[in-house]
Amino acid sequence: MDVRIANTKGRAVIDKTVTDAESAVAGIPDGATVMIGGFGRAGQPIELIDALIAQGAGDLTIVNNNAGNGDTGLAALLAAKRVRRIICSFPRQHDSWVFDGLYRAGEIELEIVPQGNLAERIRAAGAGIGAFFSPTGVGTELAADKEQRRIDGRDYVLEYPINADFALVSALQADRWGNLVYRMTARNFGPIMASAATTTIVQVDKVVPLGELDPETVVTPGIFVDRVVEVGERVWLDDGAFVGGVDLEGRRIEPAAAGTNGGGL
Amino acid sequence: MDVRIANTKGRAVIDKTVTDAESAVAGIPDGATVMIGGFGRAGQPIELIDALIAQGAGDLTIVNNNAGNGDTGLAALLAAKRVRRIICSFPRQHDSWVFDGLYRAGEIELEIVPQGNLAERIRAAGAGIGAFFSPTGVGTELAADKEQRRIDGRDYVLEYPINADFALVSALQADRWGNLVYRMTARNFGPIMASAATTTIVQVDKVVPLGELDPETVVTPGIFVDRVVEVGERVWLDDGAFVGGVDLEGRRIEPAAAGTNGGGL
Amino acid sequence: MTTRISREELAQRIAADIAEGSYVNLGIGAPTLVANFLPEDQEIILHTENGLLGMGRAPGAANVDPDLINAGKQAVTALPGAAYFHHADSFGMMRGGHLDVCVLGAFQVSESGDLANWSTGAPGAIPAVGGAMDLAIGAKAVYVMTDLLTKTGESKLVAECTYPLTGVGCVTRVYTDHAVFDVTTDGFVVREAFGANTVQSLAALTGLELRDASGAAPALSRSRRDAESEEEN
Amino acid sequence: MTTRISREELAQRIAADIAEGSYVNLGIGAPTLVANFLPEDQEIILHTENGLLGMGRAPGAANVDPDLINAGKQAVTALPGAAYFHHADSFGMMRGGHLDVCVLGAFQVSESGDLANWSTGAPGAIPAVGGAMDLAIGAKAVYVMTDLLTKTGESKLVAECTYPLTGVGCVTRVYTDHAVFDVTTDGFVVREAFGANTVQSLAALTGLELRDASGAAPALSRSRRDAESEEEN
Repeated sequence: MDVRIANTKGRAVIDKTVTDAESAVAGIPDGATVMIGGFGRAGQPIELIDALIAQGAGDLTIVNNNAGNGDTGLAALLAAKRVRRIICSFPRQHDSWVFDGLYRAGEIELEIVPQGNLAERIRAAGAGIGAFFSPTGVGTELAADKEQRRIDGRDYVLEYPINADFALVSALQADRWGNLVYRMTARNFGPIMASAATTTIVQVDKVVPLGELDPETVVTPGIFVDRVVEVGERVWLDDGAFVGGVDLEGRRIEPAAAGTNGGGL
Repeated sequence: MDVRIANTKGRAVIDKTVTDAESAVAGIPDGATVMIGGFGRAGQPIELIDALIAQGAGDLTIVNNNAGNGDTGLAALLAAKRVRRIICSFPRQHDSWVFDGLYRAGEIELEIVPQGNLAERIRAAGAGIGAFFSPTGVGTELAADKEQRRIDGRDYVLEYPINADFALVSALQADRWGNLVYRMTARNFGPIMASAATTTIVQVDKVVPLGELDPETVVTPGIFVDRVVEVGERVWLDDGAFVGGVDLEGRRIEPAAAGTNGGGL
Repeated sequence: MTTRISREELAQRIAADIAEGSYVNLGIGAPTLVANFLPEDQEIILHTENGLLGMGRAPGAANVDPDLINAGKQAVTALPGAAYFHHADSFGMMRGGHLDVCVLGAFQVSESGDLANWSTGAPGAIPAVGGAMDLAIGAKAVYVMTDLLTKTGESKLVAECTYPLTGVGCVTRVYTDHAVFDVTTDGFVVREAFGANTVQSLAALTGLELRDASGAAPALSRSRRDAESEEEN
Repeated sequence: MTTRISREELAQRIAADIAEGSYVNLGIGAPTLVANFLPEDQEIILHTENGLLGMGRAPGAANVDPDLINAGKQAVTALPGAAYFHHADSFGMMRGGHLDVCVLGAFQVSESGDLANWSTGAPGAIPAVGGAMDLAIGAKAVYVMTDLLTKTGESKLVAECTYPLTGVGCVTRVYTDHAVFDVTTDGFVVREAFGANTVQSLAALTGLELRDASGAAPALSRSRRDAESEEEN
């Protein structure tokens, strides 16, 4: 258990919260395999990645669906030359120029995994499955070297779990036991990555008192979480309510630019 | 798609609700494989099972964690001699006398599966996994005839999916799209069984208007659900709030018998 | 009479084939257009593989929510009745055969239903597959939406794919700007020819042996006829 | 001086070895008693494999909730900070090695850590395994709680299990009414002998070669010594 025990009123309580992102990413060594949550920008743990860049660990293997967007977050980690290898499904995007440059220069290794196999391999690691037969990729070059088997008339390839030393995840709220809830499609890889890493580090908008999260709606039970840091509310939320006023990258836009077309929900 | 389209105000809408349990179980044929949710009595879809007994289908293969409790629900289905074979992890309980009698009389076939392998095999069926290597059961008689493999220094046995023609599930609430939420540990096998059956039939305490279930907290998305029937509130609830006054079997107890020790939460 | 319909008309044509009550995934790019033509008076539930069932239309600029996007990483909305889930659950839904229809783009589709849509195999290109391979094998019906011909006039319907495969024998039907083709055990069957197109003209364009939906004798392309004549010599 | 401690004392002894902050699964039957001795001034989180982390004590009779039970199908409560999940997630948690400790009963434990606790193999018995095999291989530390001897005086610690196995090489430590044993690559090591028990007396009771925790030369049981002498002849 990588868990801090705090003394509260003479009682030893589990308290996984840490005071800042720097403390949250402490101890990640050179050469570590690090899962980073997020699908594109949604759910990307920007503050933790920034702290990881500042912390200095290099020669990393990164597991993420993509390979960075723009110049921030994962892209900034790549730009800092800290990543030796990336395992992902979709590196090439309109704003993946950092990765593109490194790849063409031969400065980063790439393992492409179909998105669903990526997700299931991460889940398998968390759930103690030794390997599984997937129908995805059969007959394609991405399965060329893989064991294949026909089961009940359908062809499958054998896929192995992807474990990590660390996972960096972004969620909406946590309690001190590390129970997590997410927001909308920012949930994406968070729950499965949290289960697949030896040490799972989570940034949240807000840490709430134990008992405030409804046990029926906890998405990631605290057993999968080791450290939690509160990084403050996303700019498009105000006290948990959506207030908008940002573009897709989360940058504030002028009300004038947003126009009057309310649209939406 | 086994889905009813209703016309509401000139608009064709998806409406998976049916009026009664009899309609819900219509069309289950002799010889079908039927998953039945529940762990012991918790989450057992009693009203659907009663309707299945009345409907008359026989020669069934049942998938359930247990093999019936007392004389109601699954036990009653067994007592009616409708079940040829049962796949479960734990048939023998203090109140499994119906199964015990049939088994000793050689009137029912039994396949014992370790509980976690049972759950994972059901999930695999729902998730399109052809087979998976599990560490559970290695070296035991329950894995005696199974393919074994050492992966990364650990031994595993190969386990295959369990599909069903029908699943009978109990949940707390549904909307007309079939989205489900459960209550406490009555959730147990519901979500995975719903995903693993060709036709999934659900009983709920209450059908709520579309949009009333929070999309963040839906446990079973409606895509896995074909028919929903409202059976009314469990006797230990009043308008969704726990009021107690029952024993573990859900039978009303006299306040005097319950005593004054409030205990609990 | 024209021989091609527009991309919007094609999207509309595909939308007309999607039954009410269906669960549908629309791939990135042109297939996204299909959403614009789904009937307003019906309920068809859209899945996006990054974790949402019940996806609605794009929001206005003032209501863009960076936490609510589709697989193409565009802002979307969620309908009443929506549900969120994580990636393993989302792709389990797909791989487990729970979606009724998915609509995908293509570089090539072969007579046996092989799909190539993720890589041209060009040297130096950065590979990126995303959910394409999972979608290709996942839905009950896999519809392809594409122009029949490349910009340089080559048929995207082929005897065998030369581009790297996305999935083997997975395509159900191909909607092109010239015609709609079903993939059958006997190869492509012309389900519907648009405008002036005929089974014969389509055979000529594709260089493939094509059948019409009535089951009449196949139309051979000139090249195929020539090849077969040569073989007989 | 007595040679046996009570079941409650044994439960207390086990509870003392569970570190604060641990995630723990207590098996059905005697292991459930351990919960009564977990320190009130610490947080230890109990898992029950039917879908709950953060399980609390039994409710009073007026507050029994049939929807809230443990793996033994007894009424329980949920603590603030609890979480519910379905069976595949619950056993993934276990199989994936996320639990720190589980405590199980046993019919037999072998020198190499094999566990037999689900079936006596008696003819006519109805087999029932439940989560026993998953628990046996799932937790980081697997503690067994048992009497050292059967009612007829046979040792439950054995060279090799004769009852059907639950798991192979899975047991970390055995807590008995006579002593606590660690399972090591050299067989059982006496970690702690209760009351008048000694490594020698325990070797005699079990018929096994036992080491003490200091690493001193193994104590041989009389039968084992005799057997080895005979072999030397």
